[in-house]
Amino acid sequence: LEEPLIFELGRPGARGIDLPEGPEVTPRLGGLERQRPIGLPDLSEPQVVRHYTRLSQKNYGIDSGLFPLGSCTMKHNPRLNERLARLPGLADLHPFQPQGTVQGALALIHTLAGWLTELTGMPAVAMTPAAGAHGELCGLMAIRACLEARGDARQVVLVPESAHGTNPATAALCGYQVESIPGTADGRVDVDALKRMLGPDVAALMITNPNTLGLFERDIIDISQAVHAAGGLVYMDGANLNALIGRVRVGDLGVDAMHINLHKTFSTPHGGGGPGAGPVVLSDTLAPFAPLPYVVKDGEAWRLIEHRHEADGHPFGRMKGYHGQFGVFVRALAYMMSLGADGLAQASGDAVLAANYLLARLKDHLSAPFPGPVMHEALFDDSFLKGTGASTLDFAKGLIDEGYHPMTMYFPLVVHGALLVEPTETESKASLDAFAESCIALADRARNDPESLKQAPLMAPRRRLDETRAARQPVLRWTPPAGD
Amino acid sequence: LEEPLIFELGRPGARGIDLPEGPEVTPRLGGLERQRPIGLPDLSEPQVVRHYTRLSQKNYGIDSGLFPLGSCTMKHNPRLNERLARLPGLADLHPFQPQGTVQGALALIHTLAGWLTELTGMPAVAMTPAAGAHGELCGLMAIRACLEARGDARQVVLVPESAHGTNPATAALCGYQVESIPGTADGRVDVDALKRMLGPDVAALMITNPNTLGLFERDIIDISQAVHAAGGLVYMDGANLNALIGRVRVGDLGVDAMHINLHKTFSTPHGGGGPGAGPVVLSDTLAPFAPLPYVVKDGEAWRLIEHRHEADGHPFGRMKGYHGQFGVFVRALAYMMSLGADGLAQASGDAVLAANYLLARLKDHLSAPFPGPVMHEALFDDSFLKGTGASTLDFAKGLIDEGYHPMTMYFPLVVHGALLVEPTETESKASLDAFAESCIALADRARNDPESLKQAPLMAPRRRLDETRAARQPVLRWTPPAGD
Amino acid sequence: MRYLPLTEADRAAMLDTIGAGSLDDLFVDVPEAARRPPAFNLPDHQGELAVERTFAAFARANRAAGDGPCFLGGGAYRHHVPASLDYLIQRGEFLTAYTPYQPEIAQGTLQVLFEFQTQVALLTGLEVANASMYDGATACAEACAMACRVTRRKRVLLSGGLHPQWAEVVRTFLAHADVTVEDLPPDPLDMEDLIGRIGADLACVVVQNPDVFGHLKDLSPLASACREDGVLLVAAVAEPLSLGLITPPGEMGADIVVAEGQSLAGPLSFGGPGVGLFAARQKFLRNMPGRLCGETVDADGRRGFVLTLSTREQHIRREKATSNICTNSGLIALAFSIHMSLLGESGLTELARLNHALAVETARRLEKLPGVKLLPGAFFNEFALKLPCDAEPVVEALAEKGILAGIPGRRLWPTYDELHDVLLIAVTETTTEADRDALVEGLAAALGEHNGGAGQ
Amino acid sequence: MRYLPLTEADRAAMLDTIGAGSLDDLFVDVPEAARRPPAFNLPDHQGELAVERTFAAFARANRAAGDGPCFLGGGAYRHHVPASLDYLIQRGEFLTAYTPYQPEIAQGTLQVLFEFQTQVALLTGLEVANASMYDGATACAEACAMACRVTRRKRVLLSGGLHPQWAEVVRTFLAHADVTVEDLPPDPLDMEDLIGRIGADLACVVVQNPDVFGHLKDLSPLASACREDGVLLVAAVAEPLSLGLITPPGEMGADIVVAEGQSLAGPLSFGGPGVGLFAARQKFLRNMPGRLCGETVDADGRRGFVLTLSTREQHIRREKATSNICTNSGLIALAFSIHMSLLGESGLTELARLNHALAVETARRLEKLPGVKLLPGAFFNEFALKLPCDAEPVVEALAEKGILAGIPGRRLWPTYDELHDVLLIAVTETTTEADRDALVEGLAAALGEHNGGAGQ
Repeated sequence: LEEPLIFELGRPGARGIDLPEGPEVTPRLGGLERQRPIGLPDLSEPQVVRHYTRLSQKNYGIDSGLFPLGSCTMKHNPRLNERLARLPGLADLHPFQPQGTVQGALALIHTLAGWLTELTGMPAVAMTPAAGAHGELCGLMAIRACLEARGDARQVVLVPESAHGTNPATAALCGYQVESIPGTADGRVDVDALKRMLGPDVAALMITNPNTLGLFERDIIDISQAVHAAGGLVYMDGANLNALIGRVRVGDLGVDAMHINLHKTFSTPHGGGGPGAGPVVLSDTLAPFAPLPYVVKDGEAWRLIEHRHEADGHPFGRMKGYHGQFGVFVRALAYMMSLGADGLAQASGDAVLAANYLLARLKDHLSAPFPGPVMHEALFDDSFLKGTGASTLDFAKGLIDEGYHPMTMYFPLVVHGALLVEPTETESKASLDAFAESCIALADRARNDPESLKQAPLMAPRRRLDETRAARQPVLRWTPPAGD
Repeated sequence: LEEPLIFELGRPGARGIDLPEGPEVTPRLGGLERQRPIGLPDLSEPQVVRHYTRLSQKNYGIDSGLFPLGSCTMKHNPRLNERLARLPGLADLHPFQPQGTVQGALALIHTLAGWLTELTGMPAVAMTPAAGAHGELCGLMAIRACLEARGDARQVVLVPESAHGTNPATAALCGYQVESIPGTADGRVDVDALKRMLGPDVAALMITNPNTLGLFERDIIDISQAVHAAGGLVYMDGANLNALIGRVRVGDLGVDAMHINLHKTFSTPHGGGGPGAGPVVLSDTLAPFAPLPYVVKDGEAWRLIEHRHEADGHPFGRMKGYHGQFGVFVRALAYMMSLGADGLAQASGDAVLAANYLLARLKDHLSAPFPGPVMHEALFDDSFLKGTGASTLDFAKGLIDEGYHPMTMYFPLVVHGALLVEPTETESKASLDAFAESCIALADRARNDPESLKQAPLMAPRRRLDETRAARQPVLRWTPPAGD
Repeated sequence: MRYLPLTEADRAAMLDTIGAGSLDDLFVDVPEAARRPPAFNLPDHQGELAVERTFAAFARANRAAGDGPCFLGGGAYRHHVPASLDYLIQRGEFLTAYTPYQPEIAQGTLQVLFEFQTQVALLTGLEVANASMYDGATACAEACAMACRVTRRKRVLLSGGLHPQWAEVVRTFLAHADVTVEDLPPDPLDMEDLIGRIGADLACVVVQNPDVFGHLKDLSPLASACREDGVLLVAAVAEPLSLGLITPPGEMGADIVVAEGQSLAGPLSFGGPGVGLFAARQKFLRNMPGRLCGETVDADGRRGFVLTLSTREQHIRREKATSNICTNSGLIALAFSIHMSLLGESGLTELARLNHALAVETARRLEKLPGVKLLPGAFFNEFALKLPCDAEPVVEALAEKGILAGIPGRRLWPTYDELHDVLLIAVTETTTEADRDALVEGLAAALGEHNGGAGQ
Repeated sequence: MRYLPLTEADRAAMLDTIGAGSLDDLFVDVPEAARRPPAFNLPDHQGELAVERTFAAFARANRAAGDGPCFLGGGAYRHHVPASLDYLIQRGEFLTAYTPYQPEIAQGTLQVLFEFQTQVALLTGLEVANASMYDGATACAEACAMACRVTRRKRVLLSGGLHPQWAEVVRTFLAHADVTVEDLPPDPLDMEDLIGRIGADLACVVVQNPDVFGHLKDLSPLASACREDGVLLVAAVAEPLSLGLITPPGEMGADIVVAEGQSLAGPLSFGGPGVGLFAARQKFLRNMPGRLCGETVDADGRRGFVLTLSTREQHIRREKATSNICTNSGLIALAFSIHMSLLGESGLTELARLNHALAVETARRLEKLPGVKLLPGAFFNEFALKLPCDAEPVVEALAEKGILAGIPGRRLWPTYDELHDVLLIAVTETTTEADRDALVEGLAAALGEHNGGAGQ
C-alpha cells in the first residue's frame, strides 16, 4: 500500500492535539507576530498514528531480522533499556536543575564512566561526544591541545588507507593534514611504511582496530611504541570495539584515546540514524585536556564541572550543549549491567565466533580476500562474481528478497567490490545458518541466472531507486502543488 | 517470510530471562516435585522479540487501516489510555490491598460509574462483567433475581430473529426458554407479533438497539411499555451504543438493563480477542439486585462492598474474581474524559454520519435491503452479486487485497449474504472515500471478472485457509515431531 | 477533538452527498423524547495533559504495591513483567486487532493462540486448551458447566480450599442451570474428606492446587476415586508459576484444569483484566467452551491457522452453544504466551524454584515469632500463618507502616470467625531481602504490641 | 545471559565448523599481553529486576522536573510529549533500524526524513533543511563552518545573546579551522551593536532569537546590513515552539537557521539527546553539512526517497567533506516530526499562544514583587528578572521547597558578576496555576527573607 506524504493527508481544521484556553493577555511579542501561515497540515490523532505505523511497516530493523551491516554492529536492542530511560526520575530532568536535585543522574554518569574505564583499562573518559565521529573529533582535539601545551605544533595525522571516511574528515576538521598509510597483503597496516612516515611533524596516528577489514592489527603495541617514540600520539578508532570488549584491554595496547560508540558496542538503538553517544577514553597524557563538562565525586556527593575555572586540568573546550547524551547513557549502562563483566566477554567472544562461522561457511561459495581468523566481521570481495555479470550490488539487493538486510557493500575501499558481514553476537546459530544458505543460494543464482539478480529486490516496498536522478535534480522537500 | 512456531525455534540451554540464585532451602513441596520436563522451548530474548515482531507483521489492526467490521465498532485506540493504564499507581495495585491504600482506584471506578449512569440516564450500574456477553448474563441474572424476589417464576425470554447469537445463548445460560420475534419488512421488530407473544410467562425481552441491521427500533418506548405492562422486563443489548452515546438517553427508552462494551463504545483496544469490559446499567427496579462487589461513597472515603452482609440490596451473586476489569476501566475513563460530553456526542454523530455516507456512496453499486437513514452501520445484501458467480465471501476477501479489513459477512442472518459495514467516527473523509471507491471497483470486478475475486486474497500473508480441514481433523496444539 | 478526523467542511459535504440537512436528520427514527438529552453534568473535551493530571491524582491516592514491601497473594501474584513483553503487546498490529475472524490477515494473532494453547496444555499436563477465558474464576464456572454437559449429571462439589470468590462465581453462574452446587467450608487443616463424598451422581469435584491457603496436595488418590465413579476432576490453579516446579494436575489425573494466568502475564491491575486458562482431555474437546485455534493449510498448501470448531459457539448454535463467551482475553493470553517464551523450560523452572526458596525462608523466620503458627502443609510461594489475634488490625497497622503484610482471613471469609486469625502471605521474586526483613520485624513488633496490650 | 542466543552446544558446533579448538584461538592475532585482562572490578550479569532496582535508585536520588513546579528553560524546555508519539518512536521498525543506506527497505525512515526536512524548512522560513544534526549547539558550529566555506572568509561574530554553551561549542569546533571567533559579552539590555560590527571580512554573524534572556528581536535590519557586505546571517533558535507565533528567521532575512528541536521532540532527558535542526537557502545546498534525503522514483516509476548528495560527505569525500558527521539524531527527528504532525498548523500556533499567554501573565505578577525588575524587551515563553540579590541562593532556597524557580545568571555566566542577580524563568503549558502561584509566593517569601536579612 502506498502512503501519501503527511502534507497530502491534512485537512484544515482537523486537530491532533487538544489544548486548554490560556489567559487573556496583551501580547509582548514586540510586533514580531507571524504574518503568514507556516504551511503545516492539520491532522487528527488517528490519521497520524496510522501514517507512521504504515511508514514503519516499510522499514527493516534488527527486530525484523538479521542485519549484518559490516562496521555497524547491529545487535539486539533490549526493551529494558527503553523502559529505564523513560523513568520520570531519569527522563524528566532539566540540565540546569540545581546539582543537589540531580545527584542520581550525576552518579549514573560517573558509574558509566567507571565501567568504560575499567573495561578498557584506560584511566579517564570524556563522556560528552554525541557520536563516533564526534568522539574522534574530541580525541584529536585533546591530542592537539596536549601537543600545543607542549609547544609542539605538529601538522600531520596518519590514517591507514582502509580507514572509515570519518577519520580523515575529522583530522581535517582539527586542522591537520592527512597522510595515508598503505596496507599489507594480509590486510594490516604496513608497519614499515608507517615507521618511515613517522617524524617530527606527525601529531598522531588514527588507527581502527580491529580494522575495517575485520582484522586485528597484530602489531598495535609495536606501532604505538613507535608513534610515541616519534613524539606522536595514538588515536584508536573504536568503531569495532564489539570484538574486544571484556576480552582485550585497550589500555594494554598503548593507545592514547579511543571513542566508544555506545550505540554499537553497548546496544543503544540506532533509531534510523541516531542518536548515538561517543565517549572517548583517554590516557594519562590526554586526561587533563578532556572537554567540559564532566562529573567528579566530591566526598559523598557528585559534582558537575561545567566551567573552566572549576576544572583541575586544561579542558580544550566543549563538544555540545549540556552534559552529554544522557538518555543514551542510561540505555548503555543498563545494557552493561545486564550482561555484566562475564556477559560482555561472552558477547564479544560470540560476535567473533559468529563472524568466523559465517566466514567458514561461505568462503568456498563467496571469495574471501583474507583468511581467518577474523574478528567480528567477515570480509568478502567480488571475485566470486567475476564473469557472472552480477555485481556486489546485485548480490546485496538479492539478499533483500531473501528477507535480510544486506551487508555493507563496496567498503572498505581497498577491497574490490567488498561485502562486509557483521552478524554480531545476538543471532542464533539457526539464524546464521539460514543466512549462510541464502548467501550460497544467491551465489549460485549469480552464476546461473544473473539477470534475475539484477532485478532484485522485487519483494520490498520499492524496487531499486534512481539515485542519480535524486542527486542531479535534488528534491529535498515537499512543495504545495501549483494552484494551492 | 515464514515464521516458525516458537517450539521450532528453541534451543535447550538458551535463556530469555536471567534470575538470581535463591537461598538454599529444604523444599516444602510435599514430594510433589515435577518428575518430567514441561516441554517448553528455551529461547533468548532477541529471538523472542523477533518472533513476536514478525508475527505482529502478519496482523491487521485499526492502526493499519480502515476496519469496518460491522457490529464491532473498531475505532481508534488512543495511546494515552495505554500510558495511563501503566501508571504504577494504577497498574501495580493488588486487589486485596487494605481499602485505605486504594482510595484512588475506588474513586476511579466510582467516577467511571458516574459517567456511565449520567450518559445513559440510568440510575445504577454493575461494573464487574468482563465483556458484552458477560454483561448480558449479568443483566438477565438481575432480571431473574428481581422476578424471583417478586415470586414470579416466568420462563420465557423473547429475542428478535436478527439478534446476535449471544442473546439466546445468554438467556439459555440463565435457564430461560428463548422465543424468537419475527421482523418486519423495514428491518425492525414486528411490534404486533411481539405484543401477541407477551404474557404471564415472559420474563424479559432482549432487544438490540440500534438493531443488528443498523436501524433504530423506532417503537422502543411503546415496546418497553408493553413488556412492562405484561409484567416483564426489558434488556437492551448495548453492542451498538456507539450510535447513541451522548445523543440518546437509554434511560428515556424505558429499558431496565443494558450492557456497555467499553472495548467498543469507549475505545479500549480489542487486543485480538479481548480483554473487554461490559458494565450493565440498571433501572431502579433492578438496581438492588446488582452483583458484588461494588464501590460506594462513604463520606469522604470510597468503600468497596465485597460481601453480601455489607450490601444494602440483594446482590444476585458475583460475576468474576476481584473488582472488575480495572485496567479496562482506566482506559475507558481516559477516553471519555478526553472526548468529554461534547466530544462523545460529536463522536456518535460522526459515526452515524460516516455510515450514512457510505450507504449513500455505495447503494447504487452494492444493494441495500433497507433505505436509510441508518444508524452507525450500513447493511448490504448480496443481490448485487446475483448472477456474477462471486459471493459475499469473495467480495469480502477481495477487500483484503485492496488493503482493507473486510466488513462483517453473512450476519445478520435475516439478510441474504449480508455485508455489514461499520466505519466508526475515527475515519477521515478521505479514508471513507477511498474505501467506497475500492468497494465500487470490486463490485465492477465481480461483474466483469468474478474468477479473479475467487482467488482473493493474493497479497495477504496467506491465501484462503481450509477451514473444513481444520474442523474435521482438529490440530489444536503443536506436538513434537516423532523421534524427538 | 483529536480523535475525530472529520472537519466541519467534511461533515457538510457528507450530509450533502447523503441528502440530509443536518446530523439530526439522521436520528429521525429515535423518539424525540430520548433524542435531546438535557446537558450532561460532565466536563467537555480535554487535552492529554489535563487528562494525565486527573489520572495522576487517582494514582497518587493509591499506594502502589511496589512502593514498599508487598506480600499479597490470594490468587493475584506480583511478578516481574519483562520489558520486551510490555513492548510487544503494545504493537498496534496486536493491540488494535479484532478477534481473528479473517485468518488471511490475522495469522499473527492466530499463531500466537495456537502457541498459547500448546503452552497451556504442556503446563497443565493436559491434551488440549482453548484460546482463553475472562479469568480463572469464570473459567472454573465454565468447567463445572462443561462437566455437567459431559456427564449429564447435575451436582457439583467444590472443595473448601477453593478461592471463595471462585466458588461464588461458580454458584452464581450455575444458579439457573438446574445444578446443585455443594461448597464445603474452608479447611485450613486439610481435613475435608473429598474422596468420601465422591458419588455416581456427581458431575465434578473442584479442587484448587495450591489451595487458597497455599497448600499443595497430591490429587492422584482423588482422581482415582473420581474415575471409578465417572466424576470429572476439575483442578483450579491460581498461581500457574507453581506448575514450573510441581507435578501438573493433568499428570495427577485431573480431567479439566482451569487457571488464572495473570501472575505470568502482566501487572496486578487491581485484579483485572486477567486471563483464564482452560485445558481438558482431548475426548472432551467438543464440549469445551471458548474459542479454539486450529492448524490447517491455505490454498497454496502453506501451514496456517484458523479459529475452528465454532459450531460449539453462540454465533452458530445460539441458545444451544457451549457458552455465551465471545470476547475473551486475547491480549493477556498473548502476554502470557510471550512470558512463557521468554522464560522457557529453564526459566520457568528456576523462577518457580526461586519463589519457593524465598517463601520457605520467609516462613521459617515467621514461624519462629512468638505466638505465630505456620499452618502445616506443603506449599509453593504462599502460606498461611495463624496469629494469636485477629489478623485484620495487624494488617492495617502494618499498612500504616508501609508494609502490605498479607491477606487477613476476614477479607476472604468474613462469616468464618475461626479463620479471622489467619494471615495469608505470598513471597515472590519481587520482594527484596529488605522487604522480607521489614515483614518479619514489622509483624514481630505488631504482635509484641498486641501481646503487650493483652498482658496489661 | 538473555541477550546471547548461542548455547554451549552451538558454540562447540560452530568452532568445529571453523576448525578452531576454542574461542581463544580466534583471538590469536591479539597480543598475549592484552588478551587476558585481569578480572574486572565489575559485577557479573544480572536479571531485569535487579537492573531495574539499580536504576530506580538512581531515579529516586533525583527530583524529577515534573515532581513539582518547574520554570527552567535556558535552551531546554519542558513540554508535554503526546503518548502516541512515544509509542510510535518505540516501534521496532523505526527504533532498531540503521541509517537508511538500503532505500528499498528503509522507505519508512526516508519518507519521515523527507517530511522532517519539509517541516523544518516551513518552520524556519527557509528553503531547504537537512536530516538533523546532534543538537542545536553543534548545528550552530556547523553553520559557522559552512558560512566560512561559502564566503571563503575567516571571521565569525557571535552575539552576546547566544547561549553561552552554544558559543563555547562554536569556539571549540572552529579552534583549529584558522577562523577567528569573536564572541560579544552577554547583553541583557540589548545594547550590543551588531550592525555596526558588520564588515566585508566577516563570514557570518550568529544571533539567537529568542535570545538567551528570552528576548525577541527583529532581525531584518541586521539581515539587510549583512546582505550589503556579503555576510551570512545565522539565526539560532533554542525554543522552536516560538516559531509557531513569531515571524521565522528565514522571513526576516537569515541565511541559515539552526535550532535545538528537543522542546518539541521529547523529554528533557538531562539535556541529551536532542536534535539539531539545520536549514538554509537553496543556493547553499551543496555546502550544507549532514545527511539529506531526496525524492526520486524506483525502477517501476513509483515515488520513493533516498539519501542523496552524499558526495558532500565524509564516506565519499573523506578529508574534503563538508563535515565529519555520520550518526545524527534520526530518532529524535522522527519524534519532532510526529509532534509537528500531531500539532499541525493550528495546534502549533495555539500551543505557542498558550505558552506566551502563561509567560506574560506570570511575568506580570513577578515584576510586581518588591525589588524585582523584569528586564525590558519582547519575549515568548521565557524572560529574565533582575533580583535585588544574587539569584543562585534564591534558586537553591526555592529548590529546598520543591520549586525549580529558574536559572540563576551565575550558572550561565560565572565570570560576569553583573549578571549574577539575573534569574531566567520559562513558563510552558506544563506549569499549572498552582505551580505559578507557588513560584510567585515562593519568590516573594525568599526575597522577603533576603530583604528582612538586609534590613537587620
